[in-house]
Amino acid sequence: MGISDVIPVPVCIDEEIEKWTIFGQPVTEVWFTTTEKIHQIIQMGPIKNIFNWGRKNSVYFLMQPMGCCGVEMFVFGAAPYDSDRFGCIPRNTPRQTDVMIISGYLTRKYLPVFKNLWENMPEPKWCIAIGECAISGGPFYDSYNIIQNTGDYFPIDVYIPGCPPRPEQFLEGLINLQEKIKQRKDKRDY
Amino acid sequence: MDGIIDTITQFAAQEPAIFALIIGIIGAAVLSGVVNVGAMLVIWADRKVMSDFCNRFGPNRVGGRWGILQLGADAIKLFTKEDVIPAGVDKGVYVWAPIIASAGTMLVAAAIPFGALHIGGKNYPLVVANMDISAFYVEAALSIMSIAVFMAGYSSNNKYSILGAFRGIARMIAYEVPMGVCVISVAVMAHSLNLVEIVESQTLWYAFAQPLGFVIFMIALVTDLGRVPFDQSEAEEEIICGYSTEYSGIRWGLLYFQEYNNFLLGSVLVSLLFLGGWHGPIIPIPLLDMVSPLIWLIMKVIIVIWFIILIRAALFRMRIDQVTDLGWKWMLPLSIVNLGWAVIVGTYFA
Amino acid sequence: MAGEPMAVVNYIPLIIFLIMGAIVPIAALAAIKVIAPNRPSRQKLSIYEGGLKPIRDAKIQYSVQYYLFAIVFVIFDVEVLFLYPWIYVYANEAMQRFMVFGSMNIAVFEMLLFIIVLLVGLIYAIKKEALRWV
Amino acid sequence: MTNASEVLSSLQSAFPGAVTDARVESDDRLWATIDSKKIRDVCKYMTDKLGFDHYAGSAGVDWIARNEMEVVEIMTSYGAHNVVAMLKVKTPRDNPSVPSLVDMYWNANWYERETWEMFGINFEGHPELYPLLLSDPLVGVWPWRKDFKGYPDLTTGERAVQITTPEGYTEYRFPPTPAEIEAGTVVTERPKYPTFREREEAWIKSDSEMIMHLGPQHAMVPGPFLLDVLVEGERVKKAFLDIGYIHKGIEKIMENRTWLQGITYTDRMCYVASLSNNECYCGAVERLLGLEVPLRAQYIRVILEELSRIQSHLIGTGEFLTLIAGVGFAPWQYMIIDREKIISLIESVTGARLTHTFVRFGGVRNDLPEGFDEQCRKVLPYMKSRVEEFIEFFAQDPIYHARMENIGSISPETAKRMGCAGRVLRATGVPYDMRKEDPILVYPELDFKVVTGTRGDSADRIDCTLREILESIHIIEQCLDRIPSGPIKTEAKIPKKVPAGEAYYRVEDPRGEMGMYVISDGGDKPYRVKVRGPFYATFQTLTPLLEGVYIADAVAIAGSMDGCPSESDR
Repeated sequence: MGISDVIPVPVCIDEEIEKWTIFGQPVTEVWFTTTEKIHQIIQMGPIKNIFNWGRKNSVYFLMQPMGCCGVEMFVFGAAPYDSDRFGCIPRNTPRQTDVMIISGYLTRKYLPVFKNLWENMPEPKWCIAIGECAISGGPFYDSYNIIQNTGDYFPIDVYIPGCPPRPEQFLEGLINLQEKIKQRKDKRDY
Repeated sequence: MDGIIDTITQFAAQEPAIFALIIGIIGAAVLSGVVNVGAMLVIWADRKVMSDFCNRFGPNRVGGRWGILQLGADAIKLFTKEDVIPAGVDKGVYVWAPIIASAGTMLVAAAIPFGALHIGGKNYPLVVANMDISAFYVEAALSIMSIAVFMAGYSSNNKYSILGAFRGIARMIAYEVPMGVCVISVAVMAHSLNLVEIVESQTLWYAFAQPLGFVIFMIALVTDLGRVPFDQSEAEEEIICGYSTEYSGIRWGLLYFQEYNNFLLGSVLVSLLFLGGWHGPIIPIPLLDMVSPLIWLIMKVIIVIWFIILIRAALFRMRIDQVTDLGWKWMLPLSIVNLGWAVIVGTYFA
Repeated sequence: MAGEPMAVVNYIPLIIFLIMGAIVPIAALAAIKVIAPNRPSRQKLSIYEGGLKPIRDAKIQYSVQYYLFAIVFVIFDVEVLFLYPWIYVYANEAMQRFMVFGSMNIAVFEMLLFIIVLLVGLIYAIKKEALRWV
Repeated sequence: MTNASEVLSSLQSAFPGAVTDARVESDDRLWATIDSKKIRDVCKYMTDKLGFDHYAGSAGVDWIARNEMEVVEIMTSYGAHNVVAMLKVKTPRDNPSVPSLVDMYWNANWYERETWEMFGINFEGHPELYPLLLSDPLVGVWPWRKDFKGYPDLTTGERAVQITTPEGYTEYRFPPTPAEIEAGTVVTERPKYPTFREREEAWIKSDSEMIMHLGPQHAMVPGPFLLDVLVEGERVKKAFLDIGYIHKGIEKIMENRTWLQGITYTDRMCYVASLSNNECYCGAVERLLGLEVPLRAQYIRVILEELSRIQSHLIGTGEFLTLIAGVGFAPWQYMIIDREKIISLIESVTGARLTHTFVRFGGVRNDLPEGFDEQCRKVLPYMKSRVEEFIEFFAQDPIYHARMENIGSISPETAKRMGCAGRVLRATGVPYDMRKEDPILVYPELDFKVVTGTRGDSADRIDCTLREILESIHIIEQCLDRIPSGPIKTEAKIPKKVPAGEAYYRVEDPRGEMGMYVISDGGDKPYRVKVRGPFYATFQTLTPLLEGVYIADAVAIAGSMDGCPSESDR
């Protein structure tokens, strides 16, 4: 039931607690139904908006340049087109990021690495595909080494066309993602 | 006003135990609020002032004047982030690290006088546990964070974190000793280790009385906090995020938050020890005379924070062996020279 | 100046602060157990190292050099420890009667000796490359 | 100063039977076919006697019509003379094999490994013939051969099958393409070789050593590549480099595009310096077509290339600063702001920020807008003052000196032996600059000096970069004064089909010496385009440099080389 995740007690105490029963049902049962109930309350509305306002305004993207759009991603995070204004700063480890930006060519050798990074990210996570190469292989549609349909491997939320798109379009994509998080249209019911 | 003070002092004299308990509980509640909000303001200042140095706007689209609500957004996001504990991690130590970090900083907050109230010509220090060795205690408690850093790094079974943990320990122990010697040389001049008495005895600020000690203490403090010239333990480029690579969500938030807690308390400590605490040229500022010492202290703390953030925007990061060399081969002998200077000046002038 | 030794009662606030310091993170971690979504998967719990499978695990045997650092640190931290009580002793009026070399206080002289001996130790450690990070 | 005909005559006298159908294209281009048994002696003779000490690369060509394969070795020299000798070695097509030159030229290693994995030409005597750019399942299909059945492959994406390993990492298997199955050429016997991971693990000797991935996802260089460091404590004992994470197969794709479409692909090779890539490709094709570029177009090309050199140096140095100083470092942001000024200048002419496709065969696409001249004269002095400020800032910073001086320093001899060019070589003191060695466009008429360093360490590389920006500003000012009016494209009509022939054209790319070897068989598509990437050579010299340094220094050295993995992977 995860007591040892919160209070640093050895894991055996965790199993011990799971054997107890409260009001006749086992503790894990009670615990999961209550969290389920709380999740439904959260889904209803006002609390959900607050959560999404928080998630919307502090989106951290993974520092991962993969092509021409990667170099534009530097500029998007740096001085003139400042993504920090929207609370969006680059982080280096996927554990602390919210959005994964596919910023360039996705090749056969890089696909497993990319999938590992995507899986390592904690749950409320989104994906932006920037540039033609990320959306559909772009000018390399017939290359033997490029993955054309990134959409089948990663649930991409925002597509930013352009080769490479201007940093202003990066910001527009970011605002679209924020709108999407705000209206809870990302179909992953966070 | 005087009646209340007399009753309090009289009550404290009769039952010291209950008085200490009440002060402890009220202090814990107030201080955990004040210190945490202060640390959040320091995080916001770090991002905002940093982007000011870099000629760009900081977070300002989030809401509130100058992007104040950015921290609310960060906090909410971190709270609603999934809690991932990777496999192969030493779970007890992994979970214990943020708890020790925050407990350590709260212990420091207990003994630091956060300013004073000027009532009827006398300054009453705002401190919860007014120990007479509080300088020594605070300097020791500040280094609990290095234990938390090592626990976080070593337990998360990740090559980057292990390197970050070793580097964090090497960095902190290299500057523990010079920091201690600087505190002693301040205490030698003030003839006492109690922070309140140190502040009271600072007619001439110790930053001017012993400039070398002030410089060494600032460098040691910046190292203790892990700010840029000395942030090897989380050097983005070499070892990704150092000791907090495997931490995610609110667990990483706590570690990151305690680092800024230490930053705030460290800068308060510097302004108490070296910049004359709550003494200012015009003690009873005409309008708000009761709170004027507090305002002087807050101004000094803001200046120290601004300076440490400037360091982050302006200096390169040193290599870990240069940090340890600087610590052992330069800081330690110089701080002992400063101790000699404090002893000589202390006997003839103080 | 030195004041009477502090009553033990003054340590109660410290314990309360310690408990408060421990409660805040535990409350935060308990809160996310309820609020945050939870979809563990084997891939998510795998160790992150640049995206690839790490070569052998990270529990390596660290080198002896770190041990040298720890020992030197302990020596000099104990030296600092001896300095703390010395502060109250050296400035005491009672010490004025023991004057050595004209105006120097006997306590100051003894501490000078103590520090010089340790400085020699430090220089020895530096020269023998004990303090060179591996 | 020897020229091509002297070299040819001395070669023919020394090796009577070996040199066949030799051709002296111009004063500094020599084409010759060498008998495969004699190639090693010819190369040794040229290096010792004739001063060809720079092995600039080798290219594989598949002549399917003549049922033979060809390896073209490009031999040049560091300043002794500027003759480029293209020595061709022919082998039959069924099991092609060519003697390897790795023991004579250290930097031949990567070129030969790449030619092997792409064409299947076996190099006898090559110690470690392992794949470089391709992932393991692709080795053995020899993708760059003309009869490679799996191309054009529009189904790479659909065929991936995901496999989750027990530890929770995902891998992908790509079953063969339908074209390969019904053509019956599914490759069954694959060459056996230890994978990259096994080769590394063999190096771990004791328990206190570990191999750390400064992995594909790392904020070191703008593009993924795998730098594994064998680390004990904090010291790097050995470094392993694995590239190919963004290998797009541009050279194969360009064989499937018309000549004009090929220009867009040269932009995406090294996306930070796309104008000099365009220039290199269009220059080679102009040599094939025998076109003469009008003077005004030459001046426009030089101006824009120098502007793109400035912005490439700025982002190279700026990004390097984040490696040794943290992301919030102020000078890094100032460099990006200054770069934006330069990029808006280029954009006012070409319309794009990074991928310009502005150069055309025989001229440029459009003329300079009216206000360009005044805008340039306003921005350039500002840039000059800013760059001088940066140089002074780096010179006076003690931490910078402690972190950068004699870190990753290379002596001129090892630099020449390792075959690197560009700023890395110039930082060691060797004045080897394509604009002086192989002058193209209007560079002979402009006066500028080659910026060289003294110690060849990381501090010198960054110092050379910044001083080169000042040189480029000086060049642009001269061009702005001298630019004549007149046509910007040749009147001659550019034919769709380029006459048969081959050309090798060299350009000073911001990262080093870039060469394009273009072969045309008279069709409307290039028969073969070989790109001799500048950073490909410098990347190879990275691993020996990192032995015995701290991890922080390994990052600083890799950053100070200002790399572009997209151009080394192509």
